[in-house]
Amino acid sequence: MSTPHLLPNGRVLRYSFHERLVHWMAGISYVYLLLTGLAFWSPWLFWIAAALGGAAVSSQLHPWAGLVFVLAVVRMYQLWGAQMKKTPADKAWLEAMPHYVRNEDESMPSVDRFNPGQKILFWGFWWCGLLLLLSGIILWFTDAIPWSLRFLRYFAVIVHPVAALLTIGLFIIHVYMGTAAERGAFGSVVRGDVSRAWAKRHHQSWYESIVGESSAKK
Amino acid sequence: MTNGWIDIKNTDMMLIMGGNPAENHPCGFKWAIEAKRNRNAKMIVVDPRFTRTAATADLFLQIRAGADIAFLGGLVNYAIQNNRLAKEYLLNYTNASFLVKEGFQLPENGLYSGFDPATQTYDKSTWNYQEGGNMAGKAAPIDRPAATAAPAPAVLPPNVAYDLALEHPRCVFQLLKKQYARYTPETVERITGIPKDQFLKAADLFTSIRKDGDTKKVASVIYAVGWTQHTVGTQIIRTAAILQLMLGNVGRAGGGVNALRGHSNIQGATDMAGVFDLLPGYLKMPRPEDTDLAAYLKRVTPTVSKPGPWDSFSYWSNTPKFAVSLLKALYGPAATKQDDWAFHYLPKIDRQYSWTQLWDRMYRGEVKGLLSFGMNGVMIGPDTKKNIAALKKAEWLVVGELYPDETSEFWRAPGTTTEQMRQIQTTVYRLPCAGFAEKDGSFTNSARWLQWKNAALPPPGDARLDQDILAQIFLRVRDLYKKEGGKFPDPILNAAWSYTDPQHPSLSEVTKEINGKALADLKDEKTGQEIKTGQQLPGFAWLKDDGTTAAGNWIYCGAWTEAGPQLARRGTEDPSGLGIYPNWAWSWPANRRVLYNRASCDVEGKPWDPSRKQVWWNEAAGRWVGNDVPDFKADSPPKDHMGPFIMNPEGVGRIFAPLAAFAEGPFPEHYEPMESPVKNPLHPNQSNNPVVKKFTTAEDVYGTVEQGFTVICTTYRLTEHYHYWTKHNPMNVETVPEPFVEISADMAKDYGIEGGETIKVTSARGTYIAKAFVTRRIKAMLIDGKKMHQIGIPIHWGYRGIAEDAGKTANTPANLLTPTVIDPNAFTPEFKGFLVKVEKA
Amino acid sequence: MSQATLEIRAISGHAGSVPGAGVKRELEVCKLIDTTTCIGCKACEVACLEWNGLTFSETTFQNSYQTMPETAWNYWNLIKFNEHERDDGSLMLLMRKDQCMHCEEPGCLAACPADGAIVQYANGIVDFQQDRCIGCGYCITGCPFNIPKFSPQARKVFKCTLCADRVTQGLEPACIKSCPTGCLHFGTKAEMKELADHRATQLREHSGFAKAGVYDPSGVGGTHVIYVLHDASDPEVYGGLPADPHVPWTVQLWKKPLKWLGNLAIVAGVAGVFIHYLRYGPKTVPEDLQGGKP
Amino acid sequence: MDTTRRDFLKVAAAGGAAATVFGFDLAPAYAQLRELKIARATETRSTCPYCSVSCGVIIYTLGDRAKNVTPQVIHVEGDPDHPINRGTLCPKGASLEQDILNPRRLTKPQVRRPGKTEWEDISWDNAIGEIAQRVKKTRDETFVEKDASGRTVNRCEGMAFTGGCTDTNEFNYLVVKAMRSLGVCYLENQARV
Repeated sequence: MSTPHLLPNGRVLRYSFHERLVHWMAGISYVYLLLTGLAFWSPWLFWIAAALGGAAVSSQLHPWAGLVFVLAVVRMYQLWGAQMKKTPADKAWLEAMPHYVRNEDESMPSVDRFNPGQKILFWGFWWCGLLLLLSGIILWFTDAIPWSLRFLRYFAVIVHPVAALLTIGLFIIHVYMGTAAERGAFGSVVRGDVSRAWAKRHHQSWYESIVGESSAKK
Repeated sequence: MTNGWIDIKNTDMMLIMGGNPAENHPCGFKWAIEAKRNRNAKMIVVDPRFTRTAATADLFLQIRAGADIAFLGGLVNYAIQNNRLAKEYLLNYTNASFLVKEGFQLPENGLYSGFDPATQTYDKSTWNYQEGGNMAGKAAPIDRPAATAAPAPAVLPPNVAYDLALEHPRCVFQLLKKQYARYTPETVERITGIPKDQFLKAADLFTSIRKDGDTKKVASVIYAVGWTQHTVGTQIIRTAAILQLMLGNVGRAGGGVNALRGHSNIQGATDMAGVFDLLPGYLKMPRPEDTDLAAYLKRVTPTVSKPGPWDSFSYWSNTPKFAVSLLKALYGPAATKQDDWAFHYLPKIDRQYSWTQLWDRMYRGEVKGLLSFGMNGVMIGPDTKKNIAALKKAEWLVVGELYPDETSEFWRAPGTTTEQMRQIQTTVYRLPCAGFAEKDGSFTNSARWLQWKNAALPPPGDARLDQDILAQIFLRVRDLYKKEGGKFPDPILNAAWSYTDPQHPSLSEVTKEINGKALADLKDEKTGQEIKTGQQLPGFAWLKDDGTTAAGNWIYCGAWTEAGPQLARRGTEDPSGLGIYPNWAWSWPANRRVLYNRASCDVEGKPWDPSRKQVWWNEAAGRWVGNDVPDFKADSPPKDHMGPFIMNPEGVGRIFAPLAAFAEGPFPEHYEPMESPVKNPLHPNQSNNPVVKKFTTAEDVYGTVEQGFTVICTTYRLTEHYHYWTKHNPMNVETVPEPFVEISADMAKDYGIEGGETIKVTSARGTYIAKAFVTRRIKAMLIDGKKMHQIGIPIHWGYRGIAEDAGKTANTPANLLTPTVIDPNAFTPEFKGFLVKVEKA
Repeated sequence: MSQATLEIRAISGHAGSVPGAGVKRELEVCKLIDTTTCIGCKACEVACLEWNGLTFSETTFQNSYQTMPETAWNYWNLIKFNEHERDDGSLMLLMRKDQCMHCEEPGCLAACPADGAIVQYANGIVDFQQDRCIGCGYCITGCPFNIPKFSPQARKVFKCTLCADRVTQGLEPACIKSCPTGCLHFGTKAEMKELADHRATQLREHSGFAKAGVYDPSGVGGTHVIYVLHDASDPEVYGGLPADPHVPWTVQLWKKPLKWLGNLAIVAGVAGVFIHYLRYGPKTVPEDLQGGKP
Repeated sequence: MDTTRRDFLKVAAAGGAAATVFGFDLAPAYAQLRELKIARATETRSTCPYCSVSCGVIIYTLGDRAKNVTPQVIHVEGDPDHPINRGTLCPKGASLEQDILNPRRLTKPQVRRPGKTEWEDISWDNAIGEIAQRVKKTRDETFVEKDASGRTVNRCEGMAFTGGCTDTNEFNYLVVKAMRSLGVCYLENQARV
């Protein structure tokens, strides 16, 4: 990596500016998609659409926001796809999940830049994103689908909310982890850096590789 | 129509042939559906194509275009052979028992007696009844002409010989039987292409109304221009009339021979003599030999001809009253007794001036100017190319229209170069007219109802009312004659035109003039009823031949009386439930809704079917009474045996049409269309109508099978379009956007044509290009044992219209294909059943 | 103030109560289409076009009398033509007027997310309210009859209103009025059913159509447009009239169980993380692991 | 404020989302009252100009016939009182509105002069004057008073009149009067074909 991970201020660069930008591109578009999607999901939430400028505006912008989101996810894939690959170590980590839930992080095996939870999140969004894209396009251009291919619409109309629901589940956990649960994580996608302790605590292998890399440079 | 639109609901059986009412008269067709729905009536549809009418039929037969007489003749034969006849009706209300003159010959070789091949005309003197009395069981006296007498003009004998046993070999019934015995189911199959078993099914079904002596049921025959537009058109209708008379269906609710006229007011146009051979009210045009009114009246007023014991009203004997009243209406004060009621003002004609002849003589340079109001002659054809060529030779053309039409733009018809345009010397005036919504006035529908309509809005832009344009042109011409003089100006100067505003004649004033008024105080001696000078006449019974009445059209007398505009009445009551609606508008004659309704009763004057009571004899009152106005002499008791067909001098229906009634013969005979793929199987040596009128200019060419024109073609209208009018209306254009040619799936296979592919149809006269409509609704046929294809072309597209202007059509009017050849009786061109070849374009 | 809202039985995408549910007595209206007396004249098509003032679109000849392949956003009423050969080889020209069926259980309304964009009146008319339509097109998916059509210009969906404007004023729909043969009939649902049954019986007994019957599909709770068919056992031959129409199962799954499951899941998810926080609090990073301040 | 529901709808439409922001639906207009477009239009009873069934039609025009209104057709539908059509119409009758109000209608007199390739406008007065002169000229040139055998025929075979299918009875009668007085023999009509 060309970016030096050990910053002069002694902190560790976890996400580059580019990565952060992509993250928030996805994040903001996803929130918009979520809100407008929820508005269309349930009459009890339809007021959200009104609050966001009216339901007609929402329904018209929702697919465009979806495109932005998909673009971001694709970029994320390019950035992180390789690092999100399943590794043998993931198994142990996943087995140790109960500790993680109970905040007994010291009992967790060491992980690389992304822990299997993050990988699940990533691949969840990736695959759900793909489904949302496909079904979304069908729903977007629903009037262009000929009657003989109406099964596509029937498929889309169920796949889109199911996939969205899955992402919502992931999203809830992600937001919770990123903000309330894991102190320091939010900063990492805002300013980009984390403390060395944080890095070592949560992504020990990654931290060690950075440190190793940096000493090798020296 | 002898009956009316609503009356169709009273029928038990319909034969729809030569017409496609579901498509061309949808709102009238509802009454056919009502009959099916409410009476379980059966519907037989016979047509060259499986039309949208056929879609609702109980039985559909595909017939070769132009083979109708063979089919109907086959039905006549079937009815006789199977004794499916209305015997009492046949005997008493038709001329079945009348004896025909010695020397009359049936056309077994294709020709009736008296044919002169040199002039292509008949000497019709043998086409007459035998003079004499009751001939039952006797040999008829030989009818020898007095050796010395000069050949007097043939007239009907006043005392007709007859045989009520219908057994005399020269009685009409026996001749009829003999004539149509040749029309066996096998022959019908050879000519029409309808398989024998299907024909027998239809024949059995149609005549089933007279099964086992039933006299209650009624059948209706419904037709349109699919019958008239043939060289034997009139005779096709005659065959249907004969069939209906034999079955006793004429004059009865749910019966009749019903012509569905194609346009809103062509019934009115015919009534009002918008045609060369008539004067208003079906008075005949005078001829040069009518040197004065008396001579004219003698010629055109029929004399009674009937069996001695019978009575005949012969209403046309009042012709002098109608004629003098008409002349008083046309020429007002100038029509005086001294001046023979201005009879000499009328042109005298001794040749034919019909539609096709008009264009033919314009083509020959004889007709130099044409005034055309709402009549798109180029498109109507036949032979659009010839009509365009004719207009190029005219000096001037005046077109009154609503839309840019092909006739007014003939000089820039497709294919005309700028150079050619410069050589066309015709001056064309195109005047914007008013549409129906912008004019008041009356239309007469197919059921003879006169209905007043109101103007809803003014014409757009500078458009003017048609009557104003006509009045202004006529008055300007009159001014010119006043100022400059000219040839025989008297009729122009003296034509009665004293409308309140002569430049803008009020149509209600004109209607009143047509109805007629008293010019002197009149009194009916019998009833004591009086009509003062200037009052509207209540009916034609008041017309006089002494100049004390004026009426522009005697059959319309009663339409606008002192009681007001009867033709604008809106009474919606129908007490009889037969759909008579006596208080809605006004029907000629005398507000009768079903013609010849005396025939709806038996000889005693009791309705054949008590559940459908139209009129009946009321012994106590000594009159005919009923739900409809009796079409009869109201006080003639049944015992007098007055015939119900009061317009015929015989008083009865004519199964045999004597003398000059028809050009081809007293009974219809099947003749092939002018362009036919086969020789007439009945008599190959006399294939076509022997007295047909063909034309001889360079444009008038007729195709043959040998030249490669092997496909039978027919033209028609679609329900979505109206002639050459709705192609300007986006709604109708949307529903059917483009021209097409309907061809059978069999043919498409034989020719390798796909649906939607552009094809070229060529006749001896022209080429039509459109997309192919490949359908299973037309099938290949076996005609005289040979496989043949039949195609259909809707007529609606020309070279001005929404699709045309957008470049979406080939700009080929369908009538580029049709031949100039006409029926010798009605002068209608043969738009149906001509020959073409079909190729991929 | 109009009582229009009280005449509403169902509202799309609507939270809470429906103003007119069970309030007003209203006759249920119904169109009866007797395909056996249809002559395919298209008077209904044109009357619809004219009354509703719809714009014109360019059509092309497609080897049929049919005006266009299917209804359009500006063409709500279309006769479908079919040349059908019967088992005995005889030909039938089947013509069926296609338009909104005004289902008792409308799939469009079920699928629609926009509050009030589709309403069902107490008289059975299912009406689109374009001012509330958001142009999402879910109704297109919800409809088993291929009726709602999207207008790219208006970005709204349109279909037959059963001439709600006329019917609320006591008039019959424009198509019904125009029909020349009376193949279209209008009245209460009960009477139209009776008339339809009567006609079907007549067809079976007098016209040789042994399988004649009435089409009032129960899969969508019955419709406010019913057909008399020559052969009720095979409605598909009438230009694809579905034999057993249902609101698509995915729409039903989505709108019913999935909705509640999903809502539950979301609420559970949010509650779950909240409880987690209450129980375990945030993850902290012990300073000593760091090996000194950054 | 006395706001009618219609007024409210207008306001709501103009204000767009403002009225429904935060889900406060101020006046739930779930059933938009669709206005009957012919509610106060003028009705004129007429007869369809197409086929011979003669369906009664009602022409609805804009305005109430007040002096300051130029009527324009807004709708045409069948006359339910008419015994034959009972309110029904065919596709041609149902499209009559577009026949009356049609941008393709001819609205001014035109003439195409000999050898010309385009139409020219002409005033009514000139058009009628020219036509009258041509009628007279042709008549005077071709009129036959006596035939070859010396019998009075008083006919003009040099010009023709063809009448259309939608000409009224009264117009047809005036045509007969005018044309037969001119001696016209070629008097024909759509009725023939």
